[in-house]
Amino acid sequence: MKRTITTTLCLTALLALAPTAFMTPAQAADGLSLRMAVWTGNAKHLALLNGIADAYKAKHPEIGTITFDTIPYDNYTTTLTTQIAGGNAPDLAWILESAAPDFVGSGALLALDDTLSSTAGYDFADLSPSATALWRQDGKLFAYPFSTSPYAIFANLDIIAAAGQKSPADLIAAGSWNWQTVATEAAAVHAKSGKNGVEIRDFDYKDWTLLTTVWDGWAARPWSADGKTCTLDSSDMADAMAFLHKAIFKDGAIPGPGTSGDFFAGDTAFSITQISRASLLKDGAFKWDLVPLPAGPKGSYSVIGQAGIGVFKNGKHPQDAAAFLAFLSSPENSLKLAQFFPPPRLSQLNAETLGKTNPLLSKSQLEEVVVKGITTGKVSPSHTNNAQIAQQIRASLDAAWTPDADLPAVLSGACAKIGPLLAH
Amino acid sequence: MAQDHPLPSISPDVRRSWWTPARRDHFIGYLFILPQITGLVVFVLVPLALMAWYSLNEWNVLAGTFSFVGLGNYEKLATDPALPGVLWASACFSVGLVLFNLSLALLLAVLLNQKLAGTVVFRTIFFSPVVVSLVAWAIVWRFLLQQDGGINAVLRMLSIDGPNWLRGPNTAMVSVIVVQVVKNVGLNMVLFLAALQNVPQELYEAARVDGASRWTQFFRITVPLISPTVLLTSIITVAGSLQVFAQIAVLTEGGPGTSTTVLVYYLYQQAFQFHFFGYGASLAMLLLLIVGALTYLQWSLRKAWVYDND
Amino acid sequence: MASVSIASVNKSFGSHPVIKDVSVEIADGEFVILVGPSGCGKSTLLRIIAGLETINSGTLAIGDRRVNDVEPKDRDIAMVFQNYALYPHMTVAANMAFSLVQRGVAKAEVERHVHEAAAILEIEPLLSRYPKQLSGGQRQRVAMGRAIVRNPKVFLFDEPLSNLDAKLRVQMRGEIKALHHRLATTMIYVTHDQIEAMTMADRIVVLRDGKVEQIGSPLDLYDHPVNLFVAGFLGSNGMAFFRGNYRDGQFVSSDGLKLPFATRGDLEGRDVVCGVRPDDFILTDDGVDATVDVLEPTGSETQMLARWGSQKFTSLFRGRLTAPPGSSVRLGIAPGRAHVFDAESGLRLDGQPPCHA
Amino acid sequence: MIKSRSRLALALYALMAVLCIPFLFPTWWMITSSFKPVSEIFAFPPTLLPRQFVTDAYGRVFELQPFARQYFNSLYIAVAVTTGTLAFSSLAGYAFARIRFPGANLLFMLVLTGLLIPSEVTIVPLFQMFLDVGAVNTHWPLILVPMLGAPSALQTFIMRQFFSGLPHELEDAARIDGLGRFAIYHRIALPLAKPALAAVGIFTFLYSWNLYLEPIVFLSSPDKFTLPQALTQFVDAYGGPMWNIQLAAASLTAIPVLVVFVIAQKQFIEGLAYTGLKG
Repeated sequence: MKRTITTTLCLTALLALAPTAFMTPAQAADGLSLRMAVWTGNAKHLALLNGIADAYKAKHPEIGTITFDTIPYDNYTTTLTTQIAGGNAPDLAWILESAAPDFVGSGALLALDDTLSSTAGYDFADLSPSATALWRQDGKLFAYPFSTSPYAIFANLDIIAAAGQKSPADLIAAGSWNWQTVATEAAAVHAKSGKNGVEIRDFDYKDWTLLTTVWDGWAARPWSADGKTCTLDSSDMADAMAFLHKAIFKDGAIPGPGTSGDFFAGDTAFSITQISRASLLKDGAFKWDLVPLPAGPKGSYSVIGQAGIGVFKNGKHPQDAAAFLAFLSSPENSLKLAQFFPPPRLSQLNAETLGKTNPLLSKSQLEEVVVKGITTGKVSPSHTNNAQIAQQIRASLDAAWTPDADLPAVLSGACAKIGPLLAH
Repeated sequence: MAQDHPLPSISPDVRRSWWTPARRDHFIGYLFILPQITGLVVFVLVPLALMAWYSLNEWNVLAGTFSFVGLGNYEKLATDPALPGVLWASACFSVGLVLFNLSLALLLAVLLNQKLAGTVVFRTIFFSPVVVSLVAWAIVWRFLLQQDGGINAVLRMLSIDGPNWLRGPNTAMVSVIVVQVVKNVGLNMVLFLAALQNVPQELYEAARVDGASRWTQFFRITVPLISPTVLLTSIITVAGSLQVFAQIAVLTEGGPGTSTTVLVYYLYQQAFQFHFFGYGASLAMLLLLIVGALTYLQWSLRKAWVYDND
Repeated sequence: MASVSIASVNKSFGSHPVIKDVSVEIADGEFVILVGPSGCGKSTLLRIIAGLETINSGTLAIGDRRVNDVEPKDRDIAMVFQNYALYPHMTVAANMAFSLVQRGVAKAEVERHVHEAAAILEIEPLLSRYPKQLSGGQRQRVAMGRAIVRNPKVFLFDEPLSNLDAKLRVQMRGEIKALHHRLATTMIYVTHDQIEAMTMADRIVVLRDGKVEQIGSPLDLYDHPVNLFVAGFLGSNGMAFFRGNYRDGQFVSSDGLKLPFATRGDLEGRDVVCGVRPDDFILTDDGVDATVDVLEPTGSETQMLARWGSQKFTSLFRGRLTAPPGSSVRLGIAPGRAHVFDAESGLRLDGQPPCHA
Repeated sequence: MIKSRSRLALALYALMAVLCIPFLFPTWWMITSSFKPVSEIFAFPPTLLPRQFVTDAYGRVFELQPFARQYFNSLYIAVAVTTGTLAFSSLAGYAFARIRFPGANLLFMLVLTGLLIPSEVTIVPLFQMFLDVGAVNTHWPLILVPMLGAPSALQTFIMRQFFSGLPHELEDAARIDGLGRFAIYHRIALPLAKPALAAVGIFTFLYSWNLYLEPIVFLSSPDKFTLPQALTQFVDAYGGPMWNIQLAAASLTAIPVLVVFVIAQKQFIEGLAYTGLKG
């Protein structure tokens, strides 16, 4: 009997003590610790970031540890929000461009202007205004726009040649590098070889924000510049969507929903994506070129993707975090990061500088695509309450992705859904 | 024979104290359940109470504001134009899943219960998806269900032009149900198989003598005798069907449109994606109510259709 | 070895009383059988003695020690269960040794006890087997062996033979009786089988609805059942009962037939039930005509189902009879073998007037 | 008669063989595709066996992430959860089945409540609670919650059902033999509950092994990740999946469990069948 009680008591005690026993504190090292949320699990990325962090720690003995916490990309914003909800906001975090208005507008982030401009050698004015636009509110900068990456077209020259089509370079030289010709070529490729024509990479008929890379050629945006009115039912949008719909379901120029293929595996003629994907091209499996997005009916344009690094006010050490951010984004480190994440600094946005860190790309490719793209590009549309609006649009647009869709009805239906949310 | 074994000496007249054997037994009972109950209180009851409290508040996570709104979230719940569709999708999903799961499980169990050589191999195959990681399973099926995926490739061999399974509202729902059923039907199959093997063989012999057909035997003998198992598995399957999340997240993200947005997924969207924690909490309360009500219903209706040995 | 004293014991499960003010004194070395229909509380009473159930009031003593609040293991009893309750995951030897090992008895001594008990029961070849490898009878022996090993002051048996087939039951009955002789230990035995009770017990306790109906030696109970219940319960072929009343000292059945029961002047006008055991019927010309329904010869005996008026009964005769169904025979009752009970209270009316306590 | 019977058997075999396809093919495809080059993964029609057999995806699984470490994490967490659950749910299940104590029904209702709670419902408050004790980004939430929280309710329920079916007399015999409650539980009930314990152990192990939402919420450093979480991490810098590597990693998580299952499938399935769920 005694043994019964003793054993049970032991088990219970173990249980009660367990929480204290396992709390091997992370801040065991001397000095304070900083935590930055990122979505990359890429070992090279992390090695680079850790290298910069080590250099910073060497100079700043008050910093004990700097950790980079990888949160899966799929649930990135969600998980970040859960951490914040739980009162465990990281000190710094990468923020997706789509979530920018929510984060900037919420007041959760620390204004960075004072720290950055007062850091010696930082050259705050060097940051490109077009790159920082998304991250400003009331004249203050709430996140540092790192990884400002333009969208461009990768072309598989082998496939195009095999289908007897002109190369993009020829088309550009001939002045006919526009969506109409691209669509025609792509359709021809698909018809002749069965390979895919143009892929809008990562657009799985869900993340419609990637369609901006096409829509902008028609000057079509889902909502007005002030974000208050839905413009999905505008005539520009109708034209852009009609183009896409025809290219997908009639011409076969764009792979339809649920068709898989991979440009980098050699299945596709053209791929719209960010230039950093160049790292996936290896071993000369096929001949390729990188060219700017083709012109649309409303002229030429470019689109950039972005992420920002923000400092959370509610983090444990906001000021120290901001100081670290200043170091991380200093001209010197910005250059190091440029091999993966194109910098927002005007002084570094030239083919020469970028060429050093992007050996795969030629000088003219960098000039035409990257430098021009970043300086003139617009970011994808975003909005406060982005997730809910994006979800409503996605659900509405689902009806558009069938061969016999009634596009005008779909688009006006989408506006009926998000109109109230935008006006809110 | 042997001498007496020494016994602990007890005074002949033990007075009846408060600490009776019965009380001591109670105490041991409490000790035994203490870890589990403590866990349930700490990890279930307290969080539930917190969720109930959140549902009475408006909570903006990013801005860090938290304010009491009384029944505001419940008013929103009552007037949410999306909710009827979500509940309908949940109902379709659960009904489809439970019917398909239980009937397939029963079919497989009956097949395996025939005394055929090699059924162990089939049993192993039917059960194997249960042990495959859910995320991997869903990822693979997403591939197979594509327009040019494996399913349609097979159909094309039979000269059938398959639909784009995950893009049509009805086919998406059917696909999600089928994927989920194939993954988990092995569990119910095994439980049914065990129940079938417990049905006394003489009953079938008696029924054959009485001239009952195989169908009559199945519906008049087998089904009633395994009905307690059917009840328990259906309770667990119904409760489980209302909690399905990862599969929907990987396969359809609630689409196309909102056709596969079931309640749990909607809750997840509202709370974690749109940051409406308060509203999400009220949806959680609704979910709890539905699960509880359904379970109670099944349990109280059991007398009507479950054969009871006792 | 010890006496067992049960004094005014009450037990209820919740608000439902199952043992109602039961008192039984069991002498040292006695073999007592608790008998009664199912649900009468006999098993509960046995479990109370074992300490497996607590009591609400009353006193229970084993030897001269009050054991109301003593744990089963400290009561120095051993119990044999209906389904044997052998530990399925232990060998026969381990099962038998378990309680001794539990008490910390030295290993060598444990082995000696186990072998002694195994020898008594002739189960030595089974010692290394597992219970599921044994037949019902073998399990029964092991269960007894497990009890013997403890060398307890009191043996408790809870319907130990009811899972065995008829032949084995008869054999085991004899062995248990022999065991009692050999060990001379107090044994308390529960059964619903009146033959077991009759053949084995020194004394029988008849229980009904949680109350003691009668305590006595088997023949005492057979010959002098205190009421209709005990009369009907004991005896292998069931007592034949006839309803009626006494008119002019003569028993008249409810059909108006004068039946051949002894004259009882003291019961004039009373509604009574008269009972006769089947083998107390006699064929006599002085008897009353009975209609034969069925004749069942077993060779050495003949059982006859017959009717007096509308009241059916069974009778039993040595030897052989011939009487076609529908014919009539004259039947009488062996002198002094009839039992008379009060129709209302069911109590025995034994010559002396019933006491109205 | 014999002919029609063998024809029936043949029909049954054919039916089962067809039914097998959806159960077998996905796993087959996952494993074979992990040995295909990316271009062949997307090939149409799909190939049943790799035309070109490549294994470099498997090497890269370990290069890109501390995959061995993550494997170990998943394994030891699952073992810890399983061990703990076996101990606590069998204790509680035994008490609910066998010990009559006041309030047992009410407390058992609490267990049933746990049975019905989807984990999404309580994840935010749980996150806050673990944060308060400093256990975020440790494995403790992933061990303690499944072991003692809502997921363990089913296990307690199964154990209770099983113990309810054990003959009472065994315990009576054990009490007379001098065992206390704990000894009866430990030395009589537990050894007899092996099938139920096996079922509960399998359930629990698989549950922990497949846990997805919780690790995502609670863990943030790659060397603490568990396998399902790590699976979604084989993506390039923009979240595009690296299919062949993802499939290789998925195969690595599935194959050992499948192998163990195939070897021990008899115990596996019979253990499940033995549970109190029989009704």
